Amino acid sequence: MKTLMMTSTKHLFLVFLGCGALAISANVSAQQKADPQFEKMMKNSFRAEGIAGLDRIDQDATQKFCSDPIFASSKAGAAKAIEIQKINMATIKQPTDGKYVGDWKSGEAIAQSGRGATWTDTATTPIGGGCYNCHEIDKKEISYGNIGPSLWNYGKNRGYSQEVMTYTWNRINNSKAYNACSNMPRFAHFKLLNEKQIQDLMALLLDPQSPVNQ
Amino acid sequence: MNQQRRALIKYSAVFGLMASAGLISVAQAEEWNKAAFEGKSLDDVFKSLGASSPDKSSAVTLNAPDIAENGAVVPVGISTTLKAEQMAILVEKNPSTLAAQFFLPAGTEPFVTTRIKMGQTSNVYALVKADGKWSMAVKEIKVTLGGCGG
Amino acid sequence: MAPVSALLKRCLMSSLLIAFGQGAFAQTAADDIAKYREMIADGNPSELYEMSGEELWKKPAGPKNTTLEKCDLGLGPGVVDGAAAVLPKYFKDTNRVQDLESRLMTCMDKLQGIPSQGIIDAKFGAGPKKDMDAIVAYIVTHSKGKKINVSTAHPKEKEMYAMGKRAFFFQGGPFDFSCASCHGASGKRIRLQDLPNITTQEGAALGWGYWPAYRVSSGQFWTMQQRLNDCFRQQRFPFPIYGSDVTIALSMYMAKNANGGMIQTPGLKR
Amino acid sequence: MSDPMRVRATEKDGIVDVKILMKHDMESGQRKDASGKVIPAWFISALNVKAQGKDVFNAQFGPAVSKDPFLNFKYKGAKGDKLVVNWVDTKGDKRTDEATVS
Repeated sequence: MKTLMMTSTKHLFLVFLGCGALAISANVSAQQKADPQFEKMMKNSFRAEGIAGLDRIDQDATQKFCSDPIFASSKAGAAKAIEIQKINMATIKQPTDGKYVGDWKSGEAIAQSGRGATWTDTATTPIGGGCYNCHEIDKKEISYGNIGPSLWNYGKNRGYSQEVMTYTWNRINNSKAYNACSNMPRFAHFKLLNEKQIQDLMALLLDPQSPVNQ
Repeated sequence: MNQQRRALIKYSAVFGLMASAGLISVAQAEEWNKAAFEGKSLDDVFKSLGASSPDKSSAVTLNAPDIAENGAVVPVGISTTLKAEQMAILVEKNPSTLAAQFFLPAGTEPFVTTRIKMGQTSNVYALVKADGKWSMAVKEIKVTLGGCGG
Repeated sequence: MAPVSALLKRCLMSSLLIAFGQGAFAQTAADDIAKYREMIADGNPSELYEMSGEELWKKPAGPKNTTLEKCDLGLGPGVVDGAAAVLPKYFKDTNRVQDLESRLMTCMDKLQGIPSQGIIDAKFGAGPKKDMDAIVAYIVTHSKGKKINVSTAHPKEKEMYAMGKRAFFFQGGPFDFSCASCHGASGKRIRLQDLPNITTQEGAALGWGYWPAYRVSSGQFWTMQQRLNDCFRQQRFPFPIYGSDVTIALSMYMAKNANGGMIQTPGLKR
Repeated sequence: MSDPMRVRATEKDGIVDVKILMKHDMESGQRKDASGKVIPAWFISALNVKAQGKDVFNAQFGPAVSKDPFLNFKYKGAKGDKLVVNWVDTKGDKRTDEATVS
């Protein structure tokens, strides 16, 4: 397992697809049906406040699929997951200036901030990546969450190849391209982070000078 | 009377009020150390307390956590085997260094616990005055970021 | 979760744990945090709210100038002891399942003539919600040490539980978050804060049993309605209306899952 | 008028353990409101505790004492001692509460 981890992300990705393909064959359960009573409850229970409009509870295909964990974890769900991942993969744009790695210092600040996009924020409140909420990144920050894997020595362990660059870029832009129900927000898809900010986060993980890779 | 009035005028309005309300005796109000609370560094506060350079002493115990889950509430306690008449809590990196000071009349145990705010990770000092001499204990308390940060 | 992602997760997690000893490092911090929590546990400012809540409960108020002492919180008119341990609950007079706050609004309306809308619209910690906070602190203090014992025997209670479960997994907003994103697995943290797994009895009891609570980060006493409100804010959802069905349904889901656990309210939280 | 304090005092082996919770925002003067304006400092600055009419404890606070302040101290005393706790804040607001040692 350790070796698998250390080799390359491409291998991981292949294992991934392999498992997915196996799962397509059987199809037993189906996605939960729309429940008018539940929908009525949701509609009547919320109101718009500031930048948080009611459209935020209109689900897209990915959210609908992942709101039904029983189906999502079934064999039939696995086939649907591949479909969802394809939809999300198609949204990813590679950097317009061809640059994958920006400034790790700004990246660290973005990773630290969990702010933005709530009804107490404004449209101009900078949105943070909130990365430390879920990931260990620079070991110097002891207050980190564990919903996601540790990213300490991210580049040092994986190397700095274009393959790793592209995979990481994609994963930050839209994590659901690889794991339909990843807990990680789709930072580019919902315009939470812009291209420059993602380049800076990339630097935190993949600049050999970044404290993460020491 | 006249003398007392003059003395009152010197105090801030607040302490004049306190004294005139009879809540806190004039003698105590006189002790309130505005300069100490406005001190921006350890040296400022040491000077204002008349504690030029307190010695570190194992007789003074600073009871506080190594990590505070939130800087808004950091529990800090001081206890000592010395016959303490006065105690103070100082936070090196706070905007105002002195957080609180306590006066312990004879018969009061040399022990106090309170809760303070810390803007960031900092050294915290527990100062104890006994037999006219100041001693201290120091400890770093880490203040962590928490929650979702939003 | 799809088997693919489960595999990936397992690979990543276990290899990282082995390779970098992340677990041990986090453990030290967790122990220190535990010491911090122990130190602040003595002297919970919720007591200050509870004191004024008791006064408000017994003081005539509203257009009808009546006290709340005849309020039926589920165990009969005027019974406060243990009432919070059986809520949410179906009430015949209103023909709906109610949590503590929505039930108190009913009592204030019926007994005192105070219309609920003013309470619903008030800001948290201000005006009539400030009084509500204090009254809630008083009520929940009188369930401390009681076993959580919520019923789903009535069809409306059962239905509320099912809707709460569905709402718990409902993803939305620009972050794709549901309640389950943070509270659907065991052993997880955000920063250094442990996240109770609400889908298990143990986790649900840790969540439901310790709220309402005084939050040291905001220096405020928060009712469960406010706790849920801020969860939805952090989820980047729109604003859940005070006492709305989604809040009661989620409470029902948590409380029922927590059955058998201990009420420890009012809690003291970061 | 300010809210009452919570004063708990219990005697054991001749030592009275006193715990006091005060309701006060303890504004530090460092915080800003939603519009970016600094909220002026406003905090309890002094506290006095008397037992049977005699001083047993005096505290002076700066703005760094936490919201809803908590104090714990001990003095040599007895069950039935009457405690009087006074505080005053930087606006001159004050509060007095009493408790009996149990």
